[in-house]
Amino acid sequence: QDAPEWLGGELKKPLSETRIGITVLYPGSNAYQAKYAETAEAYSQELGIQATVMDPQGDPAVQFDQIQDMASQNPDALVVWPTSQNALIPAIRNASRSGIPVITSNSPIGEAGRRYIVGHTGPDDCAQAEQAAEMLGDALGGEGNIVVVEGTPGYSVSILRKNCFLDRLADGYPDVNILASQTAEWNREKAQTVMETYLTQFGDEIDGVYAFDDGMGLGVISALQGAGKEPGEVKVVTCNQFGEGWDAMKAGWHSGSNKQSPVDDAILAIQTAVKVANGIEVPELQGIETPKVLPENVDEFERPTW
Amino acid sequence: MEQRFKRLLRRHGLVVAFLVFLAGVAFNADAFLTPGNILDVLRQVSITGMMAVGVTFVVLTGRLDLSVGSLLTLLTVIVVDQHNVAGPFPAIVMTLIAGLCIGAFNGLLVGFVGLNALIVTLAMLSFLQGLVLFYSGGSNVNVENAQDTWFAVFGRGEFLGLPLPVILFLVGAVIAGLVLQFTTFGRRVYGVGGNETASIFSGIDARWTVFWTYVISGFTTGVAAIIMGSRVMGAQNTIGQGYELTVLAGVILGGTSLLGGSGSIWRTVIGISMLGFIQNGLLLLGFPYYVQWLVTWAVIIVAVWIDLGAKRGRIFA
Amino acid sequence: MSDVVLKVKDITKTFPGVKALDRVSFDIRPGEVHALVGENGAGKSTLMKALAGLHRPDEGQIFYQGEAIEVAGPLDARRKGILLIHQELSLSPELSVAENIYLGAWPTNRFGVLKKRELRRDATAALEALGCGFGPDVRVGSLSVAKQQMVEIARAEAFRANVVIFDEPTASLTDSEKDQLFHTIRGLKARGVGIVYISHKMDEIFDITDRITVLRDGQVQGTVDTRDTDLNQITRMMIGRTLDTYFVKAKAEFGAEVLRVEGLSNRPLFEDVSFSVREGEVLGLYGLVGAGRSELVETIFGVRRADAGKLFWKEGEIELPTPRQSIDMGMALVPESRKEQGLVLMMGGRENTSLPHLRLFSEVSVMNRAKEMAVFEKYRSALSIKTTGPDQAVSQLSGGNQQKFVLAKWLCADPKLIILDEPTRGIDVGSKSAIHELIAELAEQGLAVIVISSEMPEVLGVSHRVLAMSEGSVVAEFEGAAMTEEHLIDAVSHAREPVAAE
Amino acid sequence: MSHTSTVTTDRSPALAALSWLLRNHIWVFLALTIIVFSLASPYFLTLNNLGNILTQGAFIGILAIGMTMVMIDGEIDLSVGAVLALASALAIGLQDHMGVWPAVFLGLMSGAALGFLNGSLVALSGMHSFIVTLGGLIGIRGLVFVYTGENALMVPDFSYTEIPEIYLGPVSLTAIIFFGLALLFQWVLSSTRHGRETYAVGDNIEAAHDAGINVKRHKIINFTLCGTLAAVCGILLSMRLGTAEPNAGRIWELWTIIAVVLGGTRLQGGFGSLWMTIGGVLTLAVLRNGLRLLNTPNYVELMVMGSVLILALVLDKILNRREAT
Ligand SMILES: Nc1ncnc2c1ncn2[C@@H]1O[C@H](COP(=O)(O)OP(=O)(O)OP(=O)(O)O)[C@@H](O)[C@H]1O
Ligand SMILES: Nc1ncnc2c1ncn2[C@@H]1O[C@H](COP(=O)(O)OP(=O)(O)OP(=O)(O)O)[C@@H](O)[C@H]1O
Ligand SMILES: [Mg+2]
Ligand SMILES: [Mg+2]
Repeated sequence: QDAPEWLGGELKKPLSETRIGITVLYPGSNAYQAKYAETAEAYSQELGIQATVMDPQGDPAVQFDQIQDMASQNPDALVVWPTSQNALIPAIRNASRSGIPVITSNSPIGEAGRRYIVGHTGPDDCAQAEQAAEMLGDALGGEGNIVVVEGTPGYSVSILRKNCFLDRLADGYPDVNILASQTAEWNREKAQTVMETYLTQFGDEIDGVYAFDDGMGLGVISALQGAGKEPGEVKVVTCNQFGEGWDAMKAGWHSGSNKQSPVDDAILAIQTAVKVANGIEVPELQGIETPKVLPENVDEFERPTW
Repeated sequence: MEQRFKRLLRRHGLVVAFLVFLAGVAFNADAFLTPGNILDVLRQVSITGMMAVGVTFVVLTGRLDLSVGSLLTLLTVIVVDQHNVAGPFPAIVMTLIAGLCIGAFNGLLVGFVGLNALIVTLAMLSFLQGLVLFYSGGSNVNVENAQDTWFAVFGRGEFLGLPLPVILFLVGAVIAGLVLQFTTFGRRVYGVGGNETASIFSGIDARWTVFWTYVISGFTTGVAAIIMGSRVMGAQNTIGQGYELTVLAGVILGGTSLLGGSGSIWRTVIGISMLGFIQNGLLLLGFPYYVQWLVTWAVIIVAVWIDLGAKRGRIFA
Repeated sequence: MSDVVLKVKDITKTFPGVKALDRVSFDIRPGEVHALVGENGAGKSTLMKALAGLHRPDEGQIFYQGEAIEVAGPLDARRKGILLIHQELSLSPELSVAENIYLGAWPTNRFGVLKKRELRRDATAALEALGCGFGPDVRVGSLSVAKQQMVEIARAEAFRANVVIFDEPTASLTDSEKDQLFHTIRGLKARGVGIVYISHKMDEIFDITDRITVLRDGQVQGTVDTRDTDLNQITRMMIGRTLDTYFVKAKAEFGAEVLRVEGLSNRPLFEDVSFSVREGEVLGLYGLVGAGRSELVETIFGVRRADAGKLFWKEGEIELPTPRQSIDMGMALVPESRKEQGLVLMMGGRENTSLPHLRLFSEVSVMNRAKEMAVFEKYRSALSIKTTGPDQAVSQLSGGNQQKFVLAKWLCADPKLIILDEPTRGIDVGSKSAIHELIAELAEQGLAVIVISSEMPEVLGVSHRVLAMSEGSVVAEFEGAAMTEEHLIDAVSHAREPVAAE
Repeated sequence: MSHTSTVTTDRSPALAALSWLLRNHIWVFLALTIIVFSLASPYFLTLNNLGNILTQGAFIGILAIGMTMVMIDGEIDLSVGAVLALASALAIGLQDHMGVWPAVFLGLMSGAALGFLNGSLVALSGMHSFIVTLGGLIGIRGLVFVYTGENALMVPDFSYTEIPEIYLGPVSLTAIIFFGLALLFQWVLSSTRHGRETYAVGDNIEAAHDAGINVKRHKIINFTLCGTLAAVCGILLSMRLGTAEPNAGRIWELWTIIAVVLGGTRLQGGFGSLWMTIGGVLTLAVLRNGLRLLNTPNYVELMVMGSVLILALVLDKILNRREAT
């Protein structure tokens, strides 16, 4: 069988005999993860490899079991989108010790585990959060009061999107003041509830909102609409744009997000996994682009299908 | 005077505790007891409240329904998805029918087959979660023409200055309350919950009674899903996760006995509103979410204990 | 040994709203059987619970073997040698006989590990001393009621009790089991144990006791030697008047047949039962406990499903009904257990009364409260029920008043046939004769009545015709002059013999 | 409160065997699932995989031990998932300050303390344990977040994660601890005063009380045991993961209840044993592992778990009915 072009090397065995295990964060929880899982499955089929895509339902312990179960089937490579930065290190260590190459995708694992993986692919959550801080800071002209709507606390994505945002904001925009920060558990309806409460509490004081993802951002926009705000009156900035968020940006409700493609993310992960399965060297870190999407340049991007 | 106060406390200890809480928060947060905020809270609790109205029927017969959270997710996904496919009216009809059917299935297993309600509805929780993922393929669904569909009224509309979801919730609660207080069906529900065997000996078909309470619970969850879909104009596969516990906590907080036979809708309305006001009040006071959890814990224990102690006339068991 | 083993002095106990015991004094001598009698709610159980450490009296003293004692709790009482055998048996069905005998007082080493061998040995000894026919390892839940009671009595041996209190022990025993129990009681008595015996069955009281103390409204009316008194005196002390006729039989004027049963079976509970009952007739159903009478009437009523047989209602054959259909036809079943089958305890009298006839008390499914109230008031005065109001939870009422609400809920819809399953179990003599009068009255109004009873005088006294049941079959039918105790005993015991010989 | 059931008289061996199967049908169920999965997946019956199943099942298993005790008492504990998260957070978070073993000990104590709190609230207030521990489920998770400040805590020294890496053949230390604890508590249930009291209390609480058993103290002890075992589970989990996740153990209480009920312990109390619970735990672990090996999508797994649970209940119903008549 001919090696595909992107492989950059020889196939050690036919693609149809290549077995890869993939465990994705939580396809049930948002569109990005769902699209990622869907793409992973479709792309594996296209390549003709044997891939197992699994869902740990956000529970690191379950993901741990999944890695263990996959490792006991001796796959050629494992792709792990870790639910937790550090909790999976022992599992990955054990898989790696039994000779199975592991790559992580989308979210990185903690420092201590880096030596057990062959490579990492995916977007940089921290960079996205920093971008969000910049976009919001700029939209407010460097000063104003903002509120924050967080994801489910305790997961690495939430932690990165919080801390990197706060750091960047403190560094670059000292006059932006954070009025309050609450979790809405990645839930659009809860985001709406939290935002409604903010509006009651702070009223017109709020100049901007940062939501950890677009799903919650849409809940925030709903609340703004409910409170009779005009588009753009309150600046809403999120990470990781969804289709509806794109629409909202066109309509003027949304002031900044970033494009992150689950399709690119999944394909890159699988290509990398096939490479390591064939013993080909891969770079330690392969990023995917996450350009800022702003009302000015929103037309340059296609409407996301997720 | 003191006697009267004692009696008031005994019968309405819960309400008194609630008022004390409200006053406490209002003292510290000016925005709390404003009409706008109260309406906001009511709007927020209208979803869980609507579900709690149905679940109260189930709990009154001495059963449980833990599947309502997953069912809410499924039905919200259905209503939003079908709205895009078939339009709002068919979507609403389909959602309500789906809610009725799944309620009926629970009712069949618990009422007629006689399985343990906790486990059956736990199993349904898992099963329905799977069904949602199967139905949606894991992706989110959104109402496509969100700007110009009349479907938006359920979540966002107003009538006489009251938000429509609040009206739906209150009307649902009043109807349910009337049904429980004044109809033969209500009497059967209390009878079966109070003493199932004696009710059977009185010619009441406990199986059907239990069956219908689950159907009602499925139906109110359907209405809640319509409010949810309309409020959010979209649905995630996790949107109803954990709602079963909130709903149950509200029902219990209202003082409806898990053993069945005692409790009422208006108490459920109080219980679930209490949860809403607690969450809102703590948000307004700027407490982090985990403090909310700690307070919810404390409130559940204290309120239920006060209620129980007042009924018993003694603090300790 | 002093001549009084246990003595209570001026004990008072108040419950919210009720003075259950009012300066009660009372003593028990070693080797005597001391009866405690009184109306329902007189305070008998409360007094005994105070002795056994289940209630703490508000005032008063307890002297045990001459010393004033405090009974800290039930186990303390048991350890001291005071044992209460409850109205409702106090056993754990899933545990073994041996574990139940020593419930809560198991022999253990210092670390709480059971000394199983010792437990078994002691339990075996206690069982053998009583002559029980079962071993210490049997699961209690698998024993019959009488045998379960033996397990409780075995505690008297095990704890070397000096005082044993029986609270209505014969309520669910057969005659032969009762004889066995009396044998055991005499055995205990012979060993110098002081025994308190609570019962509403006067024949038992006069049969086995030495002295009688009468309680009324929480006060002692007096203590008399059994030899020196008679039924009339005791009744007068209990209820303030004498009861001249014990049993009133309805006039024998029968109308058309109301119910006929042919070949009804519900294996293995009963098999091939046939009988009929007419308007104005009282049909007695006699048998020993476990004969299957309750199951038979429950099957007729539709609470249980039959597996064969035909029912005829007013001469027309009908499908085996559901309880709903039975009620709508005009059948009423007063079940044997009022707390479990008869009443919704947290509801008031009004709601309990209308429960079986919701359709009659409603228009298009909406309850008509006025109608409910009218019926409630009617029966409250007709049956002179003592209750504070229509919504007082029936759980707060005494047993007799509860039973009256069970009757009310069935009478209020004018049934054609009323089945009464043990209507007087656990009911004091006064209320008992009221119920007997009621039965006669109902029959004279033209109802068909079926009465189940394990008390032979009662069944003979109220019925026009008696069916004897044994082991799930009707073994004989008696009418008129043939209705005698000898015949009945003969019928049920002959039927049992071959089984017993097996 | 009396139960009716057939008198146990001597029966033929075949009948006795049948009756044993009826009472222990979870083992038949387990055997069936094992057969199905070993036919369906070549990886299932490997020694390595069986070892994995035992280890994976052990976590729910350890929770299930405590839950069984509490459920025989006629109570329920919904807070075990949150308790285990707190114990694991303390066991890791405190290591910096006081070293590994003292931290682990304090983690254990936190479980005991919370169990004690749950038990005391149930016993003193007379509230249904469902309510008390439902509150705990929410509130104790709050404590976890108060302590961790949302972050997952990582062990300072990864050799901590090697502690449970002791194997007896394919059987890990975690699994050994589970079986050890299960045997220990089965012995407690069958041979100690406390164990027999557990049955007595769940079976007929009035009788137990009248017999002088201190029902309140007894229940507090069982809740404390349940909390402590949840902490054991949390500590083993922290050793397995090397981190303490604030979200660890979410909805595990449901899996635990499912395992215990699958085993056949009666929810109303009075009946059950750890043998049956082990069967339930293993069945659950086999199902989850087998479905993963078969590469079934997540939604199939969820639907199969739901269906199996209902099936098990229906089976239980049919079998028990047959036994009862
Ligand atoms: N735990 C309690 N709380 C409140 N009232 C009680 C309680 N126990 C008994 N009573 C009341 O005390 C009175 C005496 O009750 P007790 O049970 O001693 O009667 P009894 O003589 O045993 O009657 P019976 O023959 O029906 O068994 C009754 O009025 C009863 O309602
Ligand atoms: N030998 C026995 N062992 C165990 N349980 C028994 C036994 N005999 C009867 N029972 C149970 O006791 C209850 C009463 O028995 P049943 O209803 O058959 O008797 P009955 O003829 O109606 O007598 P009664 O109404 O006087 O109790 C039933 O629930 C039955 O299952
Ligand atoms: Mg009594
Ligand atoms: Mg009977």
